[in-house]
Amino acid sequence: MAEKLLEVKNLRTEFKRDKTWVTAVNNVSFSIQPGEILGLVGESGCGKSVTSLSVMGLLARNSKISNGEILLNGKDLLKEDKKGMRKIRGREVAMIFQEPMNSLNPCMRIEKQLTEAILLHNNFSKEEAHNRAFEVLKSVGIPEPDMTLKSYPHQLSGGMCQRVMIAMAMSCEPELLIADEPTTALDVTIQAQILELMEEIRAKKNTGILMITHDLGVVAEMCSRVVVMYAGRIVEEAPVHDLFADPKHPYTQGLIGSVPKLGSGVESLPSIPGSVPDLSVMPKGCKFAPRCKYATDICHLQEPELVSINEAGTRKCRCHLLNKSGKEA
Amino acid sequence: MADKNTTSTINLAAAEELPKAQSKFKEFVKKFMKRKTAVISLAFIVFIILMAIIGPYVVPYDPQAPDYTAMMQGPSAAHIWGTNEYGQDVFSRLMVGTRLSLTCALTATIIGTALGVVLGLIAGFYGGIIDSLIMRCCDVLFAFPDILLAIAVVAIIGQGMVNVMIAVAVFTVPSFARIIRSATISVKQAPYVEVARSLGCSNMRILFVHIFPGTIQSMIVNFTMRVGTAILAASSLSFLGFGANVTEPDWGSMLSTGRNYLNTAPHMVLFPGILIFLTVLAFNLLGDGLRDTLDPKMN
Amino acid sequence: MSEPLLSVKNMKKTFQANGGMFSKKKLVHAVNDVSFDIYPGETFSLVGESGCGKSTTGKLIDHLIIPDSGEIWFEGKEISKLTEKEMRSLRSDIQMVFQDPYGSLNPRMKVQDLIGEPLLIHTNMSAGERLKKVHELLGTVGLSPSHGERYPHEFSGGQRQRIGIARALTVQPKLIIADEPVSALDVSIQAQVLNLLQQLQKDFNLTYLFISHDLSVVEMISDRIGVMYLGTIVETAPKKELYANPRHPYTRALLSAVPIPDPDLTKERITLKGDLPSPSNPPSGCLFHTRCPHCTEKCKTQVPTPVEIAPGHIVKCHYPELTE
Amino acid sequence: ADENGYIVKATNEDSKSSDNDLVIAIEGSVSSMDPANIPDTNAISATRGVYETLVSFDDNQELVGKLAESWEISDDSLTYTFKLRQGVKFQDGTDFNAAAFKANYDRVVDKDNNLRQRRTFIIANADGSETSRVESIETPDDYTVVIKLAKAWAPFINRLTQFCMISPAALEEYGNDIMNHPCGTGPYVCTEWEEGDHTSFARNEEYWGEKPGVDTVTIREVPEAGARTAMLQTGEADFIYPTPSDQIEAIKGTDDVNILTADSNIMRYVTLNMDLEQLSDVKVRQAMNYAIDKDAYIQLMYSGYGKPATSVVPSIIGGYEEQEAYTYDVEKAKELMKEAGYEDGFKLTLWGDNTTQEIKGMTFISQQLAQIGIEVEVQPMEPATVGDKIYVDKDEAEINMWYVNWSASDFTMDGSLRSLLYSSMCPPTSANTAYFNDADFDKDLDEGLATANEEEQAKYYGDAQKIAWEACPWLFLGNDQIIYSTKSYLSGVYVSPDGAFNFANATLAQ
Amino acid sequence: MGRYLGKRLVSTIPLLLVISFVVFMFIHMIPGDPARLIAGQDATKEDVAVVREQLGLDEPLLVQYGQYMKGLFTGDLGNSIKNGKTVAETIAPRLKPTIMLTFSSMIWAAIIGIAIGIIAAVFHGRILDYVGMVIAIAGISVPSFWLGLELIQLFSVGLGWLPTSGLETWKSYILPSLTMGAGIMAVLARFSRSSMLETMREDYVRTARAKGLSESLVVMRHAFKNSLIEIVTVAGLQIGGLLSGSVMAETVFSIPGLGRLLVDSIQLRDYKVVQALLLFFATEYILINLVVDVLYGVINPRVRYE
Ligand SMILES: Nc1ncnc2c1ncn2[C@@H]1O[C@H](COP(=O)(O)OP(=O)(O)OP(=O)(O)O)[C@@H](O)[C@H]1O
Ligand SMILES: Nc1ncnc2c1ncn2[C@@H]1O[C@H](COP(=O)(O)OP(=O)(O)OP(=O)(O)O)[C@@H](O)[C@H]1O
Ligand SMILES: [Mg+2]
Ligand SMILES: [Mg+2]
Repeated sequence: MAEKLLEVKNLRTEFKRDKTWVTAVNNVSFSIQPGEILGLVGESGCGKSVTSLSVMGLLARNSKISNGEILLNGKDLLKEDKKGMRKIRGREVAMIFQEPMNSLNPCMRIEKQLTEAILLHNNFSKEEAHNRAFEVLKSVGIPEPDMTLKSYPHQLSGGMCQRVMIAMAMSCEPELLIADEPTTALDVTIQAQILELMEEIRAKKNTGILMITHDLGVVAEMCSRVVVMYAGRIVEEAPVHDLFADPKHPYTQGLIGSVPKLGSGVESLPSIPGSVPDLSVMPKGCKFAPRCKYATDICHLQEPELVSINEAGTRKCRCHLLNKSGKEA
Repeated sequence: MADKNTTSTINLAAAEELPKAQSKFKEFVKKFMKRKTAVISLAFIVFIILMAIIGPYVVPYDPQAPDYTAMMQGPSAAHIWGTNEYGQDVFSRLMVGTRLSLTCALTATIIGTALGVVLGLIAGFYGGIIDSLIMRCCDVLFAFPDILLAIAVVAIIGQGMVNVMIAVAVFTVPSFARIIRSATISVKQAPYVEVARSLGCSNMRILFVHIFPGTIQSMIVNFTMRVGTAILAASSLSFLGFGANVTEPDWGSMLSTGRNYLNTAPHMVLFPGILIFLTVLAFNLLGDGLRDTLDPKMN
Repeated sequence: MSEPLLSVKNMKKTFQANGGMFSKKKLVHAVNDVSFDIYPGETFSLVGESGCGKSTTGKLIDHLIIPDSGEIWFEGKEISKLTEKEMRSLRSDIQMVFQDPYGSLNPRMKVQDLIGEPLLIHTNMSAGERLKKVHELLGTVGLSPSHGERYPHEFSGGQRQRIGIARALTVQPKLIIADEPVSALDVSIQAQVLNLLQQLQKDFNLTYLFISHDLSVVEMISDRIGVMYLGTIVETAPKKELYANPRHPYTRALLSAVPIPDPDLTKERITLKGDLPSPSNPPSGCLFHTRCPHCTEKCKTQVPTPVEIAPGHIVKCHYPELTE
Repeated sequence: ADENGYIVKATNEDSKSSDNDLVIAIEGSVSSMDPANIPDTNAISATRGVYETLVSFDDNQELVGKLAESWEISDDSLTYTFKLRQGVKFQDGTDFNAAAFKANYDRVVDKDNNLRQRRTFIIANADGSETSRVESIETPDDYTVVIKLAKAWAPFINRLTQFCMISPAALEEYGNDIMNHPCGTGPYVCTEWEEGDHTSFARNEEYWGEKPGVDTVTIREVPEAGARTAMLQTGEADFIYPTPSDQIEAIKGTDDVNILTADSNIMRYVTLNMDLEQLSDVKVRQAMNYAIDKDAYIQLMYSGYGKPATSVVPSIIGGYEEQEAYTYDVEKAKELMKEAGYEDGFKLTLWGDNTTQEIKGMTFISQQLAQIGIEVEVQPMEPATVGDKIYVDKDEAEINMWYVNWSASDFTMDGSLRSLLYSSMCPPTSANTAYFNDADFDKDLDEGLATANEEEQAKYYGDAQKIAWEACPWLFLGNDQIIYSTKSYLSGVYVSPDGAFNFANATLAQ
Repeated sequence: MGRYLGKRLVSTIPLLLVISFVVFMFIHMIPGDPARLIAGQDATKEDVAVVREQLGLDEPLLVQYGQYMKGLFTGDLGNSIKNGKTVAETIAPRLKPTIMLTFSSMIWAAIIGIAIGIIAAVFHGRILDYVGMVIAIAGISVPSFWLGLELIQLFSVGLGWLPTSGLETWKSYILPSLTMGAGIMAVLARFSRSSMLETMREDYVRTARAKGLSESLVVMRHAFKNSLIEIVTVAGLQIGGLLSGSVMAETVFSIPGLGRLLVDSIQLRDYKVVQALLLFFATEYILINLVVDVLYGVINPRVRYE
């Protein structure tokens, strides 16, 4: 295995709500190698975005990272001061967001928004920055970069905006790209284009990508490894083939089961009953226990650990049932 | 391990624990209580309203009784906020004046609000020509500086409390119409209004059951702020000589009369000024607090 | 086959879109010559990408907006030109479930009032009878009567969508227009709601017009499917036929673009060039020609007419025989 | 105030002005610079910088010649002969002479010119026709003017103190736009007139008389009393007028400021509608007069700078005679009320202007009358509105009481009383809002008017005053004093009893 | 753009016509007889009748309106009844002080108000936020004449730094503009704060941060520019209110401006002047709103382009 590009260790992020701190991300650890696409999946509110924002240092003011390390090329980002973080953001780690239309400043021409970061992180003249902007736009498959540079975001379609966002993220050639649901707001045909583009970039620049999504289809197509989150915790981690072929955690099983598969011809779907618990009223034991059809007493009482379940250590799972019997549920 | 529950694919959520059922009002109160400034403001306003009700029965002096032996005395043990040019007790007058000032401001704002809300709702809901008509009328009213509008109203119908009230109400209308209109338009676009139409609700039902409650928030918030404006407007009118100025005390006229004694008896301006300031402040802070409490984004 | 419950014929709708401050207003051709039939008891789905006019079609049928031209026949009656008043009595037959479970419930009303509202409008039931019915319905959609006392914000998305469905069911409609009822929901919840919809269809013999952009969801729930592109239906076919033998290049591209949650399955993907053209400035000829991999000169100039290439399989393409 | 009128005398008498420019801050505005079209006393004051009259009042209210060196009135009070001062030039260099007088007269009486002063010479009749008071004006030589009246009219000479001489050449050139190009014979040249802000003058170096000591004069319009006071304190103004008595305390601290008073011709009173049933009884009206503490009134309203009324006219009016005071006596008042059968009192409304000061006065009246059971509702109104309500036909009259004041700018008894108490002057004709109707009183006024003989006049007018005083058509309140303040280094500026200020002889100590 | 402006300007004409009619009727409905006011208390009925005729007030109202409109189109606004000056002559010298005052107070209020708003938003929930908002709300809560008088006491009489009245130097503008602007400053501060808070939550602000921009650049370049769109609209609405503020400031600081002229003219029932002034204010209001709309379009590309 190559050395790790990003390593998140025991990350714990909390929010202040009504004067009490609630934990949105708890004891999350994972790593990404250069050129790897790691999928982070889970239902809405499970802490995917908070994890990524923790890495970027862009958390809201009512939050704190109370534990853990975030190592980027071995450097702990949590120890960086504001200025240091600003140098890293955009230059070493870049991020693209779910809503491409809202993520671009509506009052600023694309050119300005693009060159802003380029000028900030490089010693470029305006001319050079413009050329660079032109180049990156071209590289993300925008047919008429000149026109686009002069446009305002609202004059572009969602797909175009997302390309611009990607161009912006790639403009300083970061080593790590965090994509927080980059295609959720887009149509399938456009999604296909964008996913293709990201794969291309990864292949060409050997960029590590953290791909956050709740679409298992996207994960299956893009990622090499997957981390499944539930209620702020990682419940399972596995190489993508293993995960889909043989999900271990009951939640992962439920998740995969409840997605309708094109061409499968099924008339009805198995589903997970109930819904994700609220952060402030978390169940005591295993967070999934109330929805789990296999839950036993211990599940309701004690939270299981995330443990390796295969020799190579590539698979991890957080479930009592597995721990006890040593085999799958 | 065996499945415990494999029978039904429709899995009923009935058993699921929801957070404790809470009436919206209780929740609102709970949230509101967290805003200290707003709570203090509310307490102050309640105190002022209380004074308006019981003031005349509890104040130390008859606010109307002149005492020519004690004219324009500074604050003392006998007269804690001093006396005015007739030797009347400033404190008593201010407390009793609460009634007139507050009634005036509140009534004016209520009338203005009621009219403005109805106009705003109609304009926003029906749109088109009705909207244009109402909004152009409001523009005409807007185009006249409000104090001048008030002067004109007072000039037409004469001077006195009621007329000041009408005057202030008149210039409350257009701003409310505008605010409620835009609130109506935004609520009108809410999917649940479309749902209501699809369910077959009549226009009236949609307007009053579905849209109107959605505008109440901006109504309440603006109401509290406008009350402050109304208090100030009434005192400004006094200053220009168009006030409620009758023998009964009210804050505005006390303040504007007091200005003539700024040098010799500053307390005559200071205390009404501070009281007006605090009351307007309280209403504005209350408005702010309400807005923040009612704004889902702020939580 | 029996008489269609709903029949839409050549329906058209344009909107005035606001132009810029200093420029002219524009016309948006949201729905452009759409025709289809829905038979009792079936689920007819409309799929297509964002902005292609699916919701507009639904709203036109629900008489929330009035078509510029074309006809809408419901149970043998032309309803597109009815006034709002005349339509009101028909509203108990056609109900709608909306995409946004958050926005479509009035946040200031209790759940029981929300669900009971159609009863209040369409029936003369007493308050007690209404409440009874509401409790019954809450049970039907998997909620408990005690939930009726609460406000929408106390519910999760899936539960809210159930409330919306319960409300649509109150007056025992014949047709339910479900406009993307699950797209705002998480996958695990989405499955719950889809299952519920299917169960209800069986139990109450409902007819659905199901609107979605998700081909895999549509596949699961529908009997027949119409694929929309830029305001028109480019292909209509029974479900199996459509997925097995898609004839329109757009349908094929759409199908191939859907990511499959199976890393072992590698499939040939047809990536379309470019974006959806603006409906305010639709292309000439075949609307799809700007993105079509098989575009010819004819496509650029001539509007294709729908052809029925198999029973119930209608394609709007000059070259329906072409395969990849 | 001491006998010289000082309320506060500057302790620092040697202070010096830093410049030779006089700044006067006044309350109202100089709303006109056309002396024939004057709406108020400020305009009178300002125009007197530029213009002069044939005769004028000196600071002791004695008539003295100005542009007339001498004059004679015939025994029948019909012919007035003026000898004009020679060698006087208008500011445009043209001569002042009898022709100039005639030209000014012709201008004023010309209906098309639409001038306020026209009423001095022309009487409008009920049928729409007009009568001229002047029968003829003759100019036997360049410096003699002979005016013949159609009918004897005692106030005529007094009225001439308002009739300013404008250069006929300038009138020829500018017509009624003369207000923007003032040109008279006075000690100053008007350099700028910006109504609502300031009016500026420079010394007229060609002035025929003693030239003013200051280089320029600026009259600033500062409506807020506090601001005026502040200007005086900071030295931005050298003279402020009026100084509300409330401000005296504030100014006292400044060591180089004099605060002065002068008697005024202002009569403060409340008219009582004698047609009203409750007020028709003289006992009630007297009771009301007894119920008011006039000293407290003066104290409250004018900080003591005034006098309780001692007649229906201020003492400064020609022919004034002191009457027996209605000394404050609540018991007596109650007694009278009882006699009149109004032991339990009644309700009345009191109208008045809506200024702070007027409201204060009205409030006072209502407080006082409450003592004898009369409940008075104070109704302040805009002056224009009051006018509308007052000037209505007799049977529509709603007036009960009106808090008002009056000053006869010509200082004559007739000017003071006729329009207010003469029986035919009831609204809407004029301002007899008490609806006072006494034939003897009317007769006295008429006789007094018909003679220019002072002794005879004194007899008639004394009688008239007595009648009115005893009948109590008004609540007689008081005569306030004019208060103004100056820097101690300023001399020669004073306010005359009619409220006009005079700065012709201003000097600033350097 | 030109077309848009043209259209907007043309569409204001009917509005102004309506306003002129409303104003005319309104003014003449107010009780009070200018002829009586001019003639004086002691004038006889006949004297008053003469004055009334001279003023043309004896004609039926509609005839008077006709004459007024005729005059309006020929540029003759009539004469003031006070001293016979033409209305234009009466108003002209008053324009500058009011406009200067309006602008100076608008400018300081905008700069300070927006600055406070931004600071408060940036330091949301911290002490600076509270301080800023207390200043702002205080600004709305103080009666402006009171503020003016207290300012005079402090800065003119007490400290002797600034003149009490008049408009000779730039110094004399300070106190009146402070008085006039306080309310607007407050409104703008509060509004920019809430608007900034809103934009700061927007996704594109997060994007800007993700680029590594410094906080000040994020705030000024990204958040503020977008907030400005709304702020401009609110600021435009405030100008209408400024004129009533000007009445107060003009009275307290003895400034010969339009506000005071209007109050005086109403009191004197100087119809022609009042009509002209109200029409002027209405036009000004409409034009300012037009400018605001155009500005809005210029700042907001979403409105400018399709
Ligand atoms: N600023 C914040 N203040 C309080 N709680 C927050 C804040 N941001 C996020 N949270 C909470 O943290 C939890 C995780 O949120 P997060 O945004 O990471 O979810 P997610 O997995 O990205 O969901 P989605 O798929 O909807 O984007 C949620 O319960 C959310 O309510
Ligand atoms: N009221 C309206 N005014 C103007 N244009 C409209 C209006 N409603 C819809 N449109 C336009 O009509 C087109 C079709 O809209 P519609 O909502 O039917 O699309 P849709 O297929 O439902 O898309 P989505 O999947 O995003 O819901 C879009 O371009 C939209 O912008
Ligand atoms: Mg997220
Ligand atoms: Mg839709």
